[in-house]
Amino acid sequence: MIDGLSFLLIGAGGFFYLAGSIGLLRLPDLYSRLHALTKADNLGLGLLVTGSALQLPEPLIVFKLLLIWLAVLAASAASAHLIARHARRQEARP
Amino acid sequence: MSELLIWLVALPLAGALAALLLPRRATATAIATGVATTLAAAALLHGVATQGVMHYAIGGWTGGLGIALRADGLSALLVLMNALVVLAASVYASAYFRKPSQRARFWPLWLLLWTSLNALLLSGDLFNLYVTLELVGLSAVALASLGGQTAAVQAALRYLLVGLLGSMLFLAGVSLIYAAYATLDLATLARVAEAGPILWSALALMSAGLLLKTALFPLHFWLPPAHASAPAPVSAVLSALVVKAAFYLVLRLWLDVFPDVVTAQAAAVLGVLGAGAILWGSWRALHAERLKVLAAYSTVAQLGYLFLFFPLLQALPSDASRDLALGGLVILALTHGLAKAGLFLAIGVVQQRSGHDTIRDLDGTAQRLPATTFAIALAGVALIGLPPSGAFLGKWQLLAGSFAAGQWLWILVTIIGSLLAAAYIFRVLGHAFGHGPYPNVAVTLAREEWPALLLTLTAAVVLGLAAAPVWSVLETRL
Amino acid sequence: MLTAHWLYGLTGCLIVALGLRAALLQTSLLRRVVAVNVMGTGVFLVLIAVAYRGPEMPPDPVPHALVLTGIVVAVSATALALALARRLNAEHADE
Amino acid sequence: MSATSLLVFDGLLLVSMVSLAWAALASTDERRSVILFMAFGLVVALAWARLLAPDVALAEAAIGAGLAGALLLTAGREQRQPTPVHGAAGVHKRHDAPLGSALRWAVTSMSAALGGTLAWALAHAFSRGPQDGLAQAVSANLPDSGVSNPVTAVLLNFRAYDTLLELAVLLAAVLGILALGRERPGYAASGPVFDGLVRWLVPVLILTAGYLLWVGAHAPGGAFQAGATLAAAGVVLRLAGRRCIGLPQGTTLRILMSAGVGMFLLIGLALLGFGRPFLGYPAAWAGVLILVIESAAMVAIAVTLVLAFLGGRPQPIRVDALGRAPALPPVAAPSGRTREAMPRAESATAEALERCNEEKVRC
Repeated sequence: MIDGLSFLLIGAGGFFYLAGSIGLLRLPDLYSRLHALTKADNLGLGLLVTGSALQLPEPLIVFKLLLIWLAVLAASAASAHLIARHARRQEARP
Repeated sequence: MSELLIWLVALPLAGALAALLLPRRATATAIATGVATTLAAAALLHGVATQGVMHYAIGGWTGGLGIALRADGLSALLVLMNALVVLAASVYASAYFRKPSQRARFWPLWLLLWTSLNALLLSGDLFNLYVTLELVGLSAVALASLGGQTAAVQAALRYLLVGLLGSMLFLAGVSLIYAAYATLDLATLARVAEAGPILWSALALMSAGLLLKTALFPLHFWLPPAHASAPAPVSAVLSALVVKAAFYLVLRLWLDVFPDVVTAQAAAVLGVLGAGAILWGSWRALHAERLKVLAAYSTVAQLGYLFLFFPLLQALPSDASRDLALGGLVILALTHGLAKAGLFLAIGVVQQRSGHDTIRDLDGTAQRLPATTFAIALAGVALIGLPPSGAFLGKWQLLAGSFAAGQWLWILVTIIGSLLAAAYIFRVLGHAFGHGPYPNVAVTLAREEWPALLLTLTAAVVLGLAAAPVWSVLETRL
Repeated sequence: MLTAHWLYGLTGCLIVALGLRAALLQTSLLRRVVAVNVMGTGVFLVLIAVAYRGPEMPPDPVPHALVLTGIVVAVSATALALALARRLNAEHADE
Repeated sequence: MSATSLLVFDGLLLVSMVSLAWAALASTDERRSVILFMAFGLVVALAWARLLAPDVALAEAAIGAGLAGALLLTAGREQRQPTPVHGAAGVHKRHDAPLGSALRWAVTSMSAALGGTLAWALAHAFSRGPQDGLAQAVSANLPDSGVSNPVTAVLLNFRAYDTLLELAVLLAAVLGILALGRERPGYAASGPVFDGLVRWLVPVLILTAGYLLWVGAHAPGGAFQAGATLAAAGVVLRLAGRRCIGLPQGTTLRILMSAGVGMFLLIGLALLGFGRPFLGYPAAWAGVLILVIESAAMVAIAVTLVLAFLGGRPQPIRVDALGRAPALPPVAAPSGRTREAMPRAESATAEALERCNEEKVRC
């Protein structure tokens, strides 16, 4: 039961990563690429973390995984913001 | 007694920290450190001469787990030469760098370089040698760029990249050795080493890296700009000691650690490259426009002589004739170290006093700076290899060894090289003794002129006349 | 599973060759520094592969320590190289 | 994990490693090449973890990919500033003309020969069967080393002399950098989002550094990883546009820079004075002595790496004339809260950071 659930979650996470990567490669401009990347990766990582958390014996390691997810969320949000802002400014002065 | 080994590293390192933390007293600290380290170096040579090879296991860890320091006759002689050269150059540097800010930047790096040279000469561990090589490289680069002119910074940058490449190749060889023998200790390796693909490749990689660092022709391209554009005391140490440190390591690996791995063909390659270095370096020195460039190319040539000994040592049976040849090699290296350091210091005096070092415009130098011109002449005696210099004995052994081994090519190269050296030295002296409108004086600037004079005097006279102990000290081998 | 150290070790050799080639051929300083760093990583890969003893045995810690030292040395050299380059740049800008 | 899936993982890792290395080296755009190099570093860190070398993985991620990448990126950014035609690219070759194809071939085949030689010899070494290495000697002497992480034992006890010289290498590099000129101009102040992240990240980084230092005695971590993390905090602050990042001036700075080498030397020579070998710690004291050395080394490494990132002598910030600072801004609160949890070495840095935050407000 638990194995099946975590299999599903990890599989879904993998799917989001794949979608994000395809989006990064295929989408036309920087903003939609950023969108694809951060959205898909954050969700994908969340699913992966939840899926692997179900397999772990110790709550401490689960906590560590959660921390990793939070750190990645914060970092990717901030860096996406920086990249987008930089791109906007570049556009402003052609 | 064996604690001397660690003191020879710890003293200059402590001096470097003290000079860094007390910038106002940096010069005094450095000179005091210099005297103490020189005394330790002399004690080391005395100890090795009387008691044989010295060992020191750092941290008390033995059996390859820790790092061992070792000193035999060869390393003790080179440590002492380092000490004499650095001490003399320090006295000169205390007058050369005039601004307090320059001194504050110079002394810590200078003592770090000395630390690294001693650490390299005394190390008995392959990976530790890699670290010391990097320390030598980085502190030498930082010192070479101290002048701050574009040419110096550019040359230092190239020097750094070449050095890095060299140490990476060396480290690749070290990894191979660890993969096969699971030890880094040189003494253990010397016992277990067997000729085969692993050690051939490892030795080839390590030697390639070291030859790059010691600037053997045709890998010498980085040396002349770096040595010619550094501040004078730094040039002296770079040319006299730093390239020789890498050379020492080649010698150590080929002769003592992996003697059975080395083949006659490999040694012949080194000999041919050495011959190329002698001819090309001397030729370029003859055509140099500036004194410092001349001295730098002369270093390329003089290193060539040292490599001529490799095919001889390989060919000669290991008996007295081989020991004689090895002694000749060492005494040639010592003479060159002292003479070249003295030459660069003397050039520094000329450069600072006349504002340039263009050979064509040196007329009158002998009148204005007689002691310095005399030092240049003495260095010339040593570089050409005239008696009674140490180089004469060294070249004599080179010729004798070539006769004994039947390798005639080296004799021809040595003769041509010496003639070219005579030509480039007399070209300089010819200009320097030309008349200019200056009054006659003797020593004009004590602190600046004496170091060069003493170094070259040692090289050209003392070492040649008192060379016998060198051979007896060299008998203590790892 | 003793194939892992073969795989990683030989890849290390390949990376050494790639880095060396680029270090000799590159004309831009920055990429030359990158190339030397890549070459160094190749050497480190060889060392770590040598240390690996399969999934059951603990690896040999000595090469790990050597690589740690090597990484720090490499970053020091990189920093010095970039500072020298910056000085050159500044001088060109002043002209 | 089964053997096959591990092999698939190995294959993916190796292919991405080689292709990233190739892409980083072949790219004609400097910035792209640096970014690819950083990605390469991260994949390499994975490889270290895969080969059971977590200490190295941490160091690679923090130093190899992180700080080296930051250094290279900043350098690349400067070289993009309007410089004359014979600018940075002219350092080695006066013109960027493609090299002769003959030379290209010669260099390529030489590198291939060298790599081939290395591989050939390595294959010979591997086929001799697994060597015992020094692993046994290390584990036999581990109880006397004062720590239980074998890598830390090698770095700070058995081969401590290497580490001492390595710290000297760092010192030489930073002295060379300081001699070359002043720090590079700071960055423009960043927007609220990045600033928000920084406020949150810097205390976490400092805390992480303390943790890594402490944990290094028995688990992956240690002075180098901790120092690099601490330096990362300084670099992040700098990137966020703050002029003041907790670095002291003058003598204090020089003391911090030389703290690692100094502490090592002091302890080594003191032991010599007590009749022990140089750096031969008595077993009972080894743990404490190693922690003391590591704390000093961490500070020195962090300061050195930050100075390397600044690229020159830090310039004084002229705000002291204003007298006492106003009340602590909310920025400093997190680092204040974490301070109890931190080992001694960090509290000084955290204090410096707080002072800085105060100054930031006044700036």
